[in-house]
Order: sequence, then structure tokens, then C-alpha cells
Amino acid sequence: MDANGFYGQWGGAYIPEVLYQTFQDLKAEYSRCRRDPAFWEEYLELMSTYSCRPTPLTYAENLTRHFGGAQIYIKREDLNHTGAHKANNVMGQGLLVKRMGKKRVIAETGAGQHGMATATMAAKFGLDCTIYMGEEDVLRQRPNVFWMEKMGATVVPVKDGSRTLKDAINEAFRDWVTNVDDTHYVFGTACGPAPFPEMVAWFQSIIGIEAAGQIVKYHGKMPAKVYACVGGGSNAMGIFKRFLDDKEDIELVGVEAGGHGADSGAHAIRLSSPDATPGVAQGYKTMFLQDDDGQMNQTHSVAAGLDYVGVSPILTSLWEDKRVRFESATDDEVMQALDLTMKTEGIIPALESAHAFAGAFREVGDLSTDDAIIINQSGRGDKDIFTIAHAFEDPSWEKFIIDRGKEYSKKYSG
Amino acid sequence: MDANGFYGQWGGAYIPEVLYQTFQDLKAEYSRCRRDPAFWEEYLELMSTYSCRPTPLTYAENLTRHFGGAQIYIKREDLNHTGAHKANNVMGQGLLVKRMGKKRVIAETGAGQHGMATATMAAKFGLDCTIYMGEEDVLRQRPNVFWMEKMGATVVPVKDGSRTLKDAINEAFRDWVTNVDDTHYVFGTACGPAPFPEMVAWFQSIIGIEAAGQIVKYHGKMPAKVYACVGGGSNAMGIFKRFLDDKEDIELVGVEAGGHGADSGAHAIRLSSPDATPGVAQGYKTMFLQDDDGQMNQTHSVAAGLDYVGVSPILTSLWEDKRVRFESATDDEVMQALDLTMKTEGIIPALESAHAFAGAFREVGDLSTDDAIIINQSGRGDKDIFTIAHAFEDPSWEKFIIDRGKEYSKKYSG
Amino acid sequence: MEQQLRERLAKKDILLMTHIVLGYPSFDVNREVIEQMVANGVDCIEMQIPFSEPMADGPVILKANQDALANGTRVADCFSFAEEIIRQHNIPFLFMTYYNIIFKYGEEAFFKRAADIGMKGFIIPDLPPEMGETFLALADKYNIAPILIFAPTSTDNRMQELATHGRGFIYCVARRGVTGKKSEFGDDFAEYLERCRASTTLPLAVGFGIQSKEDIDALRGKADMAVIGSRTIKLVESEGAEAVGPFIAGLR
Amino acid sequence: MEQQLRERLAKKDILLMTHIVLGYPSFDVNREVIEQMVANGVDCIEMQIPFSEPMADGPVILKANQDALANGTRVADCFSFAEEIIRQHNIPFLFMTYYNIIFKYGEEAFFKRAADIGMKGFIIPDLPPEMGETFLALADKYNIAPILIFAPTSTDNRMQELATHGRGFIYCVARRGVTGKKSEFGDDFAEYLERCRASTTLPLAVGFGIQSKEDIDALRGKADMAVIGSRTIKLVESEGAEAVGPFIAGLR
Ligand SMILES: Cc1ncc(COP(=O)(O)O)c(C=O)c1O
Ligand SMILES: Cc1ncc(COP(=O)(O)O)c(C=O)c1O
Repeated sequence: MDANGFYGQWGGAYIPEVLYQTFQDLKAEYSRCRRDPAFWEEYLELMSTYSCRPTPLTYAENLTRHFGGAQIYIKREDLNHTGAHKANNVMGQGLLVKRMGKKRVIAETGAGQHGMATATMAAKFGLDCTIYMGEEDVLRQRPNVFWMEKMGATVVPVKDGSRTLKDAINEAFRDWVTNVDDTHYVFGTACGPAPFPEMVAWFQSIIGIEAAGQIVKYHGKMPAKVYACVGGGSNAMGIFKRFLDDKEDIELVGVEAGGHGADSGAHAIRLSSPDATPGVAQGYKTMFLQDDDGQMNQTHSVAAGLDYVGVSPILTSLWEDKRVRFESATDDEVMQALDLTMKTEGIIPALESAHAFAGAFREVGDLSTDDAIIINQSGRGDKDIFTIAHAFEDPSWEKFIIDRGKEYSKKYSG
Repeated sequence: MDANGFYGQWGGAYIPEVLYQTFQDLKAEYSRCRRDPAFWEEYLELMSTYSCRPTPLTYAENLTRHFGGAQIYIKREDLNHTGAHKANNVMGQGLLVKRMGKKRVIAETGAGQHGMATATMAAKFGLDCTIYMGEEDVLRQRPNVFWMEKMGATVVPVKDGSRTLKDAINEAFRDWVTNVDDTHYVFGTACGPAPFPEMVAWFQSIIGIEAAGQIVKYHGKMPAKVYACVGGGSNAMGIFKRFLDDKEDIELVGVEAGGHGADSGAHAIRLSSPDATPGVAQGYKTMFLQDDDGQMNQTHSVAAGLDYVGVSPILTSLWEDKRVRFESATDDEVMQALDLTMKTEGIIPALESAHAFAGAFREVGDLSTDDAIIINQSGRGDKDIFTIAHAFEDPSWEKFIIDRGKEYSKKYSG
Repeated sequence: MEQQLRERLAKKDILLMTHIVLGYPSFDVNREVIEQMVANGVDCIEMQIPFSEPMADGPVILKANQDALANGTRVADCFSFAEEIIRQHNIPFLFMTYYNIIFKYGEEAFFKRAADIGMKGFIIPDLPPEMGETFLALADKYNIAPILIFAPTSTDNRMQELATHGRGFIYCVARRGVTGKKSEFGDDFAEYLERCRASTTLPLAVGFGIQSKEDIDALRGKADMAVIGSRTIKLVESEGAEAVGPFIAGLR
Repeated sequence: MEQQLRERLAKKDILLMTHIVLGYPSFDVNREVIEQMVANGVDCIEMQIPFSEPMADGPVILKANQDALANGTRVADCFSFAEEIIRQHNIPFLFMTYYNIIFKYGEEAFFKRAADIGMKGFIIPDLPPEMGETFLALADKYNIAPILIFAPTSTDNRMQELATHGRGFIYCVARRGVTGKKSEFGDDFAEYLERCRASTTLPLAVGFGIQSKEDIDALRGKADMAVIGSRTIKLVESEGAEAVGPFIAGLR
């Protein structure tokens, strides 16, 4: 990152003047934290006592046998408190907020995962908390909303635009410019204005640091390839960062949301399809899915957390430099990968994470059995019951919901 | 345990003759495992790579401040793979099954938690799997059923008796006597015929072994008291065992399901109310909630996993010896404890575990601030969304379910 | 009890034991069914005291247990009814039940009352002899036969050990599983029965899934007594108590 | 641009800048509204090219952006319309938009076209000067004023730095927050405006939440130009374009 927050031509901080000073303060505090080894120690201590870091690296013996290629290892971010890698970022920013003395946090959320994590952190640190969530997502992810509220957060449904993640981000910025003095915006992924991409990637880098030690311990050497799904890019940067720094030639693969297919227009492929073009929005410059005028497009993915128009400027720069390869997986491929992983390993990846599995499954059979790959399981899928049971069109589930609905209807009508 | 599986007068193995030889084999294999340090090593390795052991011991700073008494620490079994302590037992029995060369496992489940864990283990170890679940519980816990099926298990709704946990146990025994040669019955708690209580408690003892090391590290000395909820008794025995062995005077408190109150008849209090009497059922002797003829009673708890007529014979013996104190918490107290824990710590205990919290909250304020207590959080509550949102009568949740139900109804009618 | 059976065995090549669940569908129907059974030459009847957790029973008997309890059947009623029946009929009667019924009643009190009314034996499927030290001692004291069970999974050693504790006869379950489902009487079964025979001098009863004259014919010469369980319960359910007599008569 | 404003300031104690969202509710209404504004003495108009992510705008302008886009408003249409308007009206016009609209069009192409049609300045709320090196150079080259923004959170140093890059005037946002909500013009505000004045020689425009003659009176003598934004959009929504003239007339 250069002084203005750019990675090559990507990134920056395209922010309203009201926020300028806050960003100066944030950058200053962040750089103090990076220079202070005690801060990282405190972070590790928090993550090992409140969440369960280090998270395991699981050898997927049955999947390995199934594909007959490289040894498959799964990095288990699903075992974090709140069920996803999002906790790493949020708890780190929580420590920062404490140092800055702010009393309130806000966050955007798509799938609800980052909102859950932020509400959790706010409860733990005694902060006021408001979560912005696209109205569409509030409807899709009601269980997460319920838990956020139970943890004391206010969840605001955002009714503007496409009523999804990007609109929640805009709305969070609107809150921030209004309440900038006492409020910190806990950005949820490695996007947004600098220093967020760098800072989020830093907190998430704990994933790759652990994984590198673990794979050498279990497999005896570094992996041939590392796979991660790419929404905003935080879990991908989290696991990639340590391997990027490595001299060995480790291939890093980001898997984007192929939705109904790369040619369908209904996807969220920013880097591995020609549909995206350079742009500046939501405070940073990256490849966006936008029309010729620069208006953002609708995107689609079965995984709410990947359904985003932009992508981390750090990843865009690595893509341009060909240091990270990008692929996509369609909704259908993802459901198949999920099914196989549940049945063979007893592990339920989040729909987001299942993209990384699908991307890896396509290639792993071609690799040597001497090699290993790591798949980053960014989260657990049981949070997605409403989406997954729906996508599988499970008749018992549908009947269960119908019956419950009738029961509640009676209450309101009688 | 004596040679016949008794703890004082409690326990034993009241089993049909068809199972006699299988129990001999099981006892022999189990005792080989106990004598073989490599087995425990293998178990630890599995739990640290597939689940996330050691699970953290979390200092609950805000709850401690709230009550102003002893320092509150929470043992985080909720962070296990599949979300509860049940994984400890199931993965241990899985290793045993592998050694015995059996190809199929069966299990009973109430809340669905043990069924989930067993289905998971079966997927991982490549075993056929059938789960017996009371029809009532199938209806209450549909999400768990969905996941079990997705992991390749067959879930059989049990339509006999009270159609809950005890009936599922009977039905699992019926399966076992039929398919005894190739099938192992993965008993889910520290009950049932010997050697199950002993064996399950052994696998679960990992909780207390870790917790003892952790509390000394963080707090500098052993805790004054340790709290656990008591359904069958496996999580309680799991955390108590290490402290029982200790010479120091650590008070161990088991919290049972008070349901609508000790006087209501609608509860599952076996040891801390006069309602239960000695009996023999489901293969073992303990205190049962039964009528004068020895017919088992209906029980009630907001927590499906505590809603059971019997209790571990090991605990009954410890109760008789006054080595463990038993208390109960009502449904209402439990919902309050849950609410407080979510809001102050950002942690969602399972409804079962919330009983331990409620029990501890009642007393912790009276203790010295120099002392510490440990509460065993046996599982995470987000699995209970249907029960918890229901119990809180959350209107947005109800509306969400009504709308979803209507959507699915349309599909079937149109 | 063994003596009574041996006397009957002198006259018949195979004896018949039948089974009823007390209070199901009612004591009145029980009474009628027993009359028909005895009138048609049944040699011995096991009367099951219903229990809420009949772990070793299959769907038919399980449901009968539950319905009997739902009808309000109490252990005291079972004793009164048994007392009346034993007075009226001159064949040996047994109680079949689960151990909790006895345990909860008070083990000695239960034995005493049973002996008082002339009960000849107890079949308790969830009480292996290891768990039944006091039970076996009381059986001796009150001269009530503890009927022990052999299973196809029992080793020779185990059978011999069981035989030392058993009285009256040995109940050989025909196969793995619970009551009710049909059993196959093939080579494995024959070998199993030979092992049973070699392990004990007591008469051998064979039960689990015996449904027809063919099944009984297959046992002739190999076993001493055939046990009909779920089959008559289903018969009463579908055709009424009066169908039991002809059915029993047709089995020989 | 600064020159033009200074000339007007010689004749009036405070200037008025108004705001419209292009294509909302339609270009026809835009045209009518602009006519009324100019006829009633507005000194300067910012025309917002709608953007799908108007991060710094409040609900009223946000909705106007979205509706304009839903109506099919394209950047090319905005240029054509602006060209026509500028030809007809003799006051300075500005484009207000977000940086992506310019970036995507091609920065130089955008400046060139704007200069061709006589556009006087750009207000880009998400482009701080650090991010706008090429933008500022092009502004210079094409003689289009880059209107920079002061906020109450800007330090004195920051204001001075911004002032070195600004041309035409400085847009002082009256408070923290987004467009649309009412601002208070109390002591803090006066102090803030003094700081603004001390940091630059450029004229000061004050915007965000100015709704009435009272608000404007409060600015007289302190600011050089008052900016009316959401207020006229709401007026057109509720009372139609013809209400704009009387409203503007009533502000002085
Ligand atoms: C489980 C999970 N994985 C991945 C993502 C995508 O985010 P990112 O690309 O920042 O890791 C999300 C976002 O919500 C998520 O919940
Ligand atoms: C989370 C949780 N805690 C506790 C229990 C109660 O079981 P036990 O008493 O064996 O720990 C259950 C049972 O399902 C459970 O799911």
C-alpha cells in the first residue's frame, strides 16, 4: 500500500471531507497498533480465549480418496465464535475502538455474518451498535437479525437501491458522516477506503499464519495451492497473505460467485470474467460490475456473502500482477460441492465457503498425491439452513415451515 | 464402577441376552483403549484437528462485573465441531467402532444434537448411520433432521410412547438387538447399561482436564465452584470428573431442568426434587421420574436435551454421597439467563447450557471476588433458533415464518 | 414347573405357550382369550404386565403395552386378574414383565404375592442373572421359576452359565431382534438349537415370530415348547377373541 | 467562476445556489424548474448527474437519484440537457456528481465535453484532493472550477490545504451528516464559518439543510452563498414545478 492507500492503481480513499480527520486518526491508531507487538499479542490472547484460535487444519481423508489427487486440507474458520472468519476482523477492530475511546460501532452486513460478529463484539466490549442490512437480506436472513437484536444491536433495514450489501454500505457511510465523533465504522471486508483493506487483511492474516505452520506440521511441506472464496476478499486475503510472502511457488486461487453462469449476467464475478470494469465507488477503486455509465449492476449468488459488486483492491492488484488466479463456481456446482463435503467429511461449509471447495474439486484430481492443497472454509453452513434447505427443495423442511407458519397465523388471526 | 457396572447401588447393565456378547466385546475393547495411552493420544489428535480442542475458557468480564461476586469463567464447548460437547463422546466412540470393525452406527437423539454429532462422525468414518428421534422432537427440531439427512444418515421418527428421547432410546435398542453383529449403538450420554456411563464420561472428561489447566493459568488457582446442566449427565460428568479427583474442596453443582417449576409436575428434576424414585429402565438403575407402578412419567423442559426421565448413575451416586450438589432452574429463569448472557458477553448458550448459567447466576454474587467459578457452556444456542425465537415470542420471527410458509404453501397448491 | 411341563411332554410331541398383554384390549377380553387358549390345549400362558418402556418388544406388543397403560391398567389389577385366572385354569401361568415393575413393587413383596396366587414363573427379558442376585435368591425362596433366555448370540459358555440359574425351562429366542417378526428356521437355527440342547437339561421353549402350524412343525423334535406371542394379539385385533380357539386348535 | 460570483456579490448581500437532480422527475420538469429558478434570481445551479451509489446524500436526493436512473437517465442525456440549458441561461452552472461517473466516462473526455458546453465547475463529494491529482490538473487545463468542500470536522491545516486546490468557491457543509436534514446555525456554526473564512480567500457557499428565509438570513454577512438542495426537490414533489419560483422569490 502506498501513502494514499493504493495497491498499484487500485484502492485509495474516496471519502467525503467530513470523514477526513477520522480517517487520519484511524490510520494513525492503526499504524501504532501495527508497530506495537503488544497489540498483536493482545489480539491473539483475545482470539484464543473468546474465539477458538488457532482454528484446526483438518485433513480431509475421504475427499482426498474421492478425487485421487493432492492431499486435501481444510482450514476451519467455521469453528470461530459466531461461525465464520468475520470474527477475526471484528474482534481486532474492537480492540482498536477501545484504544480510540469510541463508544459506538456501526456495520453493514449482507449475509448477516458480519453483522452477527459485530453485534457480538459490541456486546462483549460494551459498545452501542447499529447494523445496516439491505431489506432484501433482512428478509432472507431473519435468524441472524434475531440474534443481532438479542445481543442488543439495532438492525436497520436499508430500503434503497438494490436493498442488498452495497446499499447497506452506503447507508453505513451516511450514519458515519453524521455521527463521526463517537462512532467507528467496522468495515466487514478487505474493501472500502484505505486503511480498511489493509487493516482487515492484517487481522485476517492470522488464518494463513496458522495454516502455514499447520500444513508443514501435518504434511511436511508447504501446499501446492490454496483456495478461498472471494466476496469482498477478506477471508481470501486472510489465508493468502502469509503464502504470498513466501518465497516458494504456491499458487493462490480465488473463487468468485458464478451465480447462474458467467454468461448469464446473473453472477458476481469481478475478476474472472470480462463483465467488470475499473471504477470508483464505496470509497475505493477496483473492478466493479457496472454499466457503461458507471452505474452499479445487480449481482446474483446463492451465497449472500459473495453477492457484491466490488472486490478488494489488494486482490485486484494481485490479479493484475497474475500473482493470484481467479476462477468462479456456479450456484449448481456449489450445491454439489456442499453435498459431497457433508456426506464424505461430516463438515458443512457455508455457501460462501462452498465456492472454494467447488473450485478446488475441479482441479485437485490433476495434482500429484505428494502435494497438498488447503481450502479455506470461511464459515459454517448451518447458519444457512433457510437458504440451503430451500435450495435443495427439501419437502419435509417446506412442510415444517408451512405448519409453523399456520400455527403463528392462528395466533394473529384469533 | 464395580465389575457389574455399579456405582454404589446405581448403574448396572440390564440388557436383553441377545446383547450380552456384544457388551462383553465392547467392555473388552473399551478397557484395552483405557489401558493404551496411544488411544487417548489418537483421540486428542482427532479432536484437535477435526474439532477445535482445546476449547477456550472465556473470562466473562461483564457478567462478573454485573454480579459483583466471584470471577466467572465459561468453558466453551459450544465451539466444538457440530456445536456442543456431544462431539467429544461421539468421536471417541467412533474410534472405538473403527477398532471393533463395525460398519454401522445407530443413535438416539432428543434435541438432535447427539444425532447431528453421530451423523457427522459416521460421515467422517464412512459408516452407515441410523438415528432414532421421537416424532415430537423431529417436529420440533427439523433443522437438525435436515442436516443429519444431508450427511447421509437415515432419521427414523419414533411414534411410540411419549414420542421423545426415552422412546428413541428404546427404539435404538430394538434396532441393536436386531443388527447386533455389525452395528454399534453410540449412546449419547452418561446413562444406559455399563460400560456406557463410564465410557461416555471418560471421553467427556477432556472438558474438565482442559478447564483445570486453563483456570489455573488464568486465575492462578482452582475454582471455588463448577456448574453444569444435567440432562443425561455427560457434559456435567465431563467437566466434574477432573475436579472430583482433585484434593481441593471444589464444589460441583449440577443444574436440572425445572420446567414450569418443581411443584408443577412439568419438569425433569430427578435429583433435586422429591419427585423421582429409584428404578431400572433403559438398561440401568437410577432415579427415575415414574409413577408408583414404575411407569415412566412425562417430563417437560424448554430444553429438549434436558427433557429426560433418568440421569447418569454416576451422578446419582455422587448425589447420594453429597459430593455433587443438585439444583434446578425453571424455563423462565433460563430465558432470563440466556438474555443476559447474550447482551453482556455476546455469547449464545444452548437452552440446555443456559440452565448452568441460571444456576450459577443465583449464587455467584455471594462469593468472594478472589474466587472463580466455571460454567460449562455445553453447546451453542443458535441451533435453537426455532425454540428460542418462539419462546421470546419475537413478532418479526413469527411474521418471517408465516411468510415463508405461505410461499411454500403456494408451491404445493398451485 | 419343569415337572409340570415334563408330564405334559410325555403326552405330546410339542407343547404350546401363548402370550397375552394384561389389560389389552381389556381384562374382559383377556379372560375370554385365555379360556379359548386353555380349552384348545395350550400348555402354558405368559401374562405380560405392561410397562411403559418395553425395550425388547416389537411394534405389536409395544402398542399393546401402551394401550393397556392408557386404559389405566395397574399392577394391582394384574395381580387380581391373575389370581382369578389361576384359580380357574389348571395349567401353569407365568408373569412376563420388565424388571422395573418388580423392583418398584418391592422385589420380595412381588414374589410373595405371586407365590400366594400360584404363579409358576417369571420371564424378565431385561434381567440377566448378573443383575439378578436377589431376584434369583427370592425365586428359590418362593419356588417361582426364573425363566432364563438363550439367544443365538449366546456362546456355549454363556448358555451353560445361564442354565445354572434357570428353572422350569429355557426360553430360546429364535433370532436376533424383538418380538413379532417372522423367524427363519434354517440350518443356522438347527445348529443353534443343538447348542441350546447341549447346554442344559431343562426343556427348551422357542419363541419370537412363530405364526403358523408350519413353524411349529419345523420345531417338532427339536424344541419342547413353541411360544406364540404377537400372532394372537394381532388375531384378536383383527378377528376378535373368538378367533383364538380355532387358531390354536389348527396349530397341532 | 470566482470572478462571476464576485461580480454578483457586488450587487447582493448573499447569493443563492440551487440544486437539481438531472432526469428527476424528468428532464422536462428539470427545464421548467431551472427556468423558474433563474427568473427568480438564483445565482448558480448545481446539476447532479445521478449515480447508483450516492453515499453522501440523504433520503430525498438518494431517492431522486434512483428514480432518475430507473427512468433511464444516461450520462449522455445529462450532457445534452446541460448544453441546452447553459445556452439558454446566463448564470454559472456546475455539475455535481460522484467520481465514478467521471472516471468511467474517461476523465479527460468528461472535462473536454463539459468545457465545450460551457460548464463552470464540478462538485465531487467523494473526491478529496489526494485522490484527484489528474482531476485537478484537468480542471486547470479546461478551466473548470473544482469546488472543494470544507466540513466542521476539517482542521485549520486541512482547510488551508484544501483551499490551495479549490477554485470558484468553497462549499462549506453546515454540519456532520448527509444532505437534507435541517442544520442549526448556533455558536459552533459561527465559529466554524470564521475558521473557514480565515482559511481561504475564495467565496464561501454554505449548504446542507437550508430550507427557509430564516436560514438564509442567519447566513447573511457570514457566508457568500447559500445552497438550497433537498428543499426544492421536495417542493416539486409536493406542489409541482410552478411552486419553485414563488419559493425562491420569498427567500430574499
Ligand atoms: C462465511 C463467509 N465467507 C465468505 C464471505 C465473503 O466475504 P470475504 O470475501 O470478505 O471473505 C462471507 C461474507 O459474509 C461469509 O459470511
Ligand atoms: C447442548 C446440550 N447440553 C446438554 C445436553 C444434555 O445432555 P448431557 O446431560 O448428557 O450433557 C444436551 C443434550 O442434547 C445438549 O444438546
